[in-house]
Amino acid sequence: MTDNNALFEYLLRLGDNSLILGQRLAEWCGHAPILEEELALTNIGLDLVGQSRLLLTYAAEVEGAGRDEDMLAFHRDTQAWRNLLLLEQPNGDFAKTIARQFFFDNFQYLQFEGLCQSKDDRLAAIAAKSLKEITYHLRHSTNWVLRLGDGTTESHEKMQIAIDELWGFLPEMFDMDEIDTQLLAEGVGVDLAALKPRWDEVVNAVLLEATLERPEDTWSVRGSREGKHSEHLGYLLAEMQFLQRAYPDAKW
Amino acid sequence: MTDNNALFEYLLRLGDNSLILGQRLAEWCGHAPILEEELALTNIGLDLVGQSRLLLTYAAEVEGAGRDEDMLAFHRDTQAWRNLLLLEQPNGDFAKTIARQFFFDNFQYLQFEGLCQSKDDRLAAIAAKSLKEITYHLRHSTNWVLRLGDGTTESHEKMQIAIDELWGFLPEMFDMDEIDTQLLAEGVGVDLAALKPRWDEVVNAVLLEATLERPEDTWSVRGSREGKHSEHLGYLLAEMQFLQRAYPDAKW
Amino acid sequence: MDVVNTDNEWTDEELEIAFQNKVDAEQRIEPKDWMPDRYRQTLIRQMSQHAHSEIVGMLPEGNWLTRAPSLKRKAVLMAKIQDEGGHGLYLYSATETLGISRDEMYEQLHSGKAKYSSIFNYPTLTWADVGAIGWLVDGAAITNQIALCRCSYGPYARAMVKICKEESFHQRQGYEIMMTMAQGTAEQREMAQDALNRWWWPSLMMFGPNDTNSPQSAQSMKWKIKRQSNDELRQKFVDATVPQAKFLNLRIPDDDLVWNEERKAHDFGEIDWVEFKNVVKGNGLCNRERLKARVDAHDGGKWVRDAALAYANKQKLRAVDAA
Amino acid sequence: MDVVNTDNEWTDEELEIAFQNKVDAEQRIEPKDWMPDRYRQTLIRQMSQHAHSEIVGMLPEGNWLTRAPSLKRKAVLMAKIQDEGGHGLYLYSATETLGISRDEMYEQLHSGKAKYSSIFNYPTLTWADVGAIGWLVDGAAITNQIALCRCSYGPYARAMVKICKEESFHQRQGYEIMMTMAQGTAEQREMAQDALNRWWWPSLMMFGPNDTNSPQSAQSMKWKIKRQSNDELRQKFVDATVPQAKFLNLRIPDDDLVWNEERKAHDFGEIDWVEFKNVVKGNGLCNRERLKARVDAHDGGKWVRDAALAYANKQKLRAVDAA
Repeated sequence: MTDNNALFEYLLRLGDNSLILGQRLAEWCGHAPILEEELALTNIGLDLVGQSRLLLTYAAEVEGAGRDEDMLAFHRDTQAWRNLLLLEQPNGDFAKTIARQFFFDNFQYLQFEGLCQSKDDRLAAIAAKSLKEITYHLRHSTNWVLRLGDGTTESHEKMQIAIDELWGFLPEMFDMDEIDTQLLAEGVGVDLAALKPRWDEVVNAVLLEATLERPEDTWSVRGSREGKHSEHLGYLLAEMQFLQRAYPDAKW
Repeated sequence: MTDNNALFEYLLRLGDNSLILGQRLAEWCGHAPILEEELALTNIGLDLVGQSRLLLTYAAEVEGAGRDEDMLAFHRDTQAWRNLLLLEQPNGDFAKTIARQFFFDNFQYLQFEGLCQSKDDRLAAIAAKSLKEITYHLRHSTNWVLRLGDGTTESHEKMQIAIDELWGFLPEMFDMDEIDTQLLAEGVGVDLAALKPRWDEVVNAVLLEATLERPEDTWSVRGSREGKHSEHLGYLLAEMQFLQRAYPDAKW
Repeated sequence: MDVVNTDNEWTDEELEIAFQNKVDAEQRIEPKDWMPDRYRQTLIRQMSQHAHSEIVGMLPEGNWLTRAPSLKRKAVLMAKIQDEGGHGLYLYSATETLGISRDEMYEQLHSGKAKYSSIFNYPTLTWADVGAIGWLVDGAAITNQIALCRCSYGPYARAMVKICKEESFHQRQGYEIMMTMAQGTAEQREMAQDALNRWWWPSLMMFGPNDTNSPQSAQSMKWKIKRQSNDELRQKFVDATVPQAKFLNLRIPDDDLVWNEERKAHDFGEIDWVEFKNVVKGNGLCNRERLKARVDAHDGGKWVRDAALAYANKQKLRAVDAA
Repeated sequence: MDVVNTDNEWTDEELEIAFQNKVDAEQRIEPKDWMPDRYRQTLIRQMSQHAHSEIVGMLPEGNWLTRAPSLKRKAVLMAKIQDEGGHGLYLYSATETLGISRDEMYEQLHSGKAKYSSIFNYPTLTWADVGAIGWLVDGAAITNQIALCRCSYGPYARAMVKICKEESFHQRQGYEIMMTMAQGTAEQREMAQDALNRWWWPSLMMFGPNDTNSPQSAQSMKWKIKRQSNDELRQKFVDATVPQAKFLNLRIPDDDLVWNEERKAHDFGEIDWVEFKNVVKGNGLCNRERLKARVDAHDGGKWVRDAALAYANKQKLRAVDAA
């Protein structure tokens, strides 16, 4: 694999994470439990879609095959996607959406903090811009974990269930494969495995304050970096890509 | 409009009804409340998809534009569909699925009974073949309306809610537009408006026995024959058509 | 005035005269000012309906958010829908200055007592509908709202100023979607024309009944809640929109539409008020769904709001304990 | 026998000897016959697992039912899934002859006590997976089931005869999907190869542990529940499938796969049993989803079953009253 291929793949992972989670948040439109939260979720979704545009545009340029952000977003089938399994999981109830967001925000914050130091200037600039957004996302999801965890009995239960249901999707975030290792060696990428202790520290502290239990590590699933996804992604893509697929010659 | 156009349009309406309802029933796969019911719903769905194949194949031949059943099923966007609004409504709970089925089975039975007398031999043959299937569908949905309506308090409530929620979609079934009138005059089609009293009679009798209330006619929606659908159809099509849209050059 | 009020308290009649004088002098009425009860109720009805319309109006466009045809369009639409939510929030707050709570307003919406703009009872069937809503529906809304910027009630007028700016941005975006499609493939052009066909008349209906059939309008005009009549505003909208349609090379679905050189305005066909009433009454394709979406979001979100409240109360107690 | 049983009752030991003699004589054991408790429990475990596998196995294929790429494929897949449900029903009934109710079996499935074939914990990612499941998974199942047609327990053996016929029909359909795709566009060909890559090894795992690691097998063989060893059946499957893959011009993902002229059979690579155990243990992509789908369907359907029961009871009472 040439450097360009590795960098393309690396950018795809970052961009796909942002896009798929942004798409999931878009599904909340008009259905959030509070109007203020409607605005917050849309705002976060908008940030994520914005990140994905920067990352996928860059990825397409690196690839140099004439594709652009929309070709990458709307003309790849399930197995060509590189987003974390966590992010394609259905919204579920508000607790599950918050749990997914909280786990990812914490991860993405550390990841992008590291990427700010990337030797790849453009990636570093994207990371720096995004980090400001993520700082807000993280505050938002943390606040909700606290409110729901330490709110009512009902909200506590729902939050605990959400955390349990998503727990096994989390180890995948910290996996390092060849591409990660290569880009880390080149000073472009981040040591994901090394983020785990800091991630644990913050998550443990918040769960404790929220009176929630950290689940045991009884199961874990992985595969997204090889395009092995859960069955949910196919439906998400069928919906997201419909217009571009149905009218391939059109410009919008 | 030439005769061929009218007949094409007429066959499309019939075929689309069967296909869209069949597709909705397919969504139940693996999720039915009883294994026996899993088989029954799949069986009915299979009959409906089978009907749609006969009708859309015939429609495509009548049109003579080189399309076939799959071109019609997988390459038409929302507004080109002619299925009744009732049939594209989401499955909801089992009561709603049964209510939708019960209302349509009764209608389709009378409609296809009439079509058995069509001067169009091929349509008459399709109707005769389908009528046997519909007879079973009708018995099945009628039994469930009785069981749920006259079962427990909970099932009674759910069934009544389902009926109320769908009631305004029903008047559209009996509308006669120019094409219906023309094909009726030619002895090919059926007088839908004339089916209403018999439909009412059967439905009223079943609702009464099921201890369910016939709702007041307080609202009604229409538009499917002009391609004006509810927003649900777009999502159904995005899912159903994905593969054909994504890989237009492929044969499957 | 020749009535001597020894308690230094004004009678209602006196207050109302002073109120009307203030309105006539183009002075703004503010929340703490005295106002006639019917003025208050009229404003509550109109402003809460306006707020509800912003919120319900997120649904038809939201219907295409997950299916937007490019990432840029997705981002722009998301931002637009967010703006609408913001407008709703802003309008609810402005309405609360009249002494009604947001919860009461929600309850009125969910029970069907309060209305929202009936145009949102139509479905969005293609992506072009998102363009048409921006162009026509937001366009009609702006025409109304520009007039409302001079409304006698201060908080409403100020809300309108703020909202108008964003809305005109939305309208340009909608028009740009229409332009792209009108200049696109044959299928896109067809979608654009079809969207115009379906949204044109409902947009004209947004201005309300003809002046001759609008009995409440006179009072609203006198109170300067309304500054221009329904028909005046409608005419303004038609005159502004016809050349835009022409530029898109799309046909407005009205055989009677013609430029009247004498009036320096467009004549246009009769609105089908039977259809209008039919949809208001509940026979639009989406009446039940729009309301259900709102009710489900609200009822389904109760446990979340309860949790937030419980947590806030616990935090307060902890702060007290710590002090 | 030299034990005189004055009560004309046999001891357990005698019964077991008679039972084994019957089995050895290739006579079928029927529900009313005496059988050792462990024989009964082994059958219950195996047959209910088989039934559960039919039902859970509807889910990965059902995942593509609404997205089948042609109406014909949709109809064929629907019929196939219906067959599987029928097999499940048939197998549950056969298992009930051993004295366990369907509800008990469901409970065991839902609590995790009873297993289903671990292959269904893999996701179906493309339409080719539907073909691969038919070709490989059904193919492996048939290989197993043909042997089971001669199982010593009558109801199971008869169920297998019936099921085998339909399964081989399914297998041909699956193979035909693979053939269409292998001869299709570059993308389709890639999907077909990728599906083979993902389903090949899990299919081989369906035959269970290697004979050297299969302690229970000996007893099952003695009871003639099992008629051939895991490795024998696996070999049979490999030998049958390799030429089919060759015909499709697809590559089986095993570098060690080679024809052994001496054995007149294919040598093939080591199965990754760590991966197998990992998935069984709960780390397959779909373990939680498959079980949740079943539990949700069952729990969510309780009110329906309650209603059916209540109605049936009312009908009975009415019949009595009328009499």
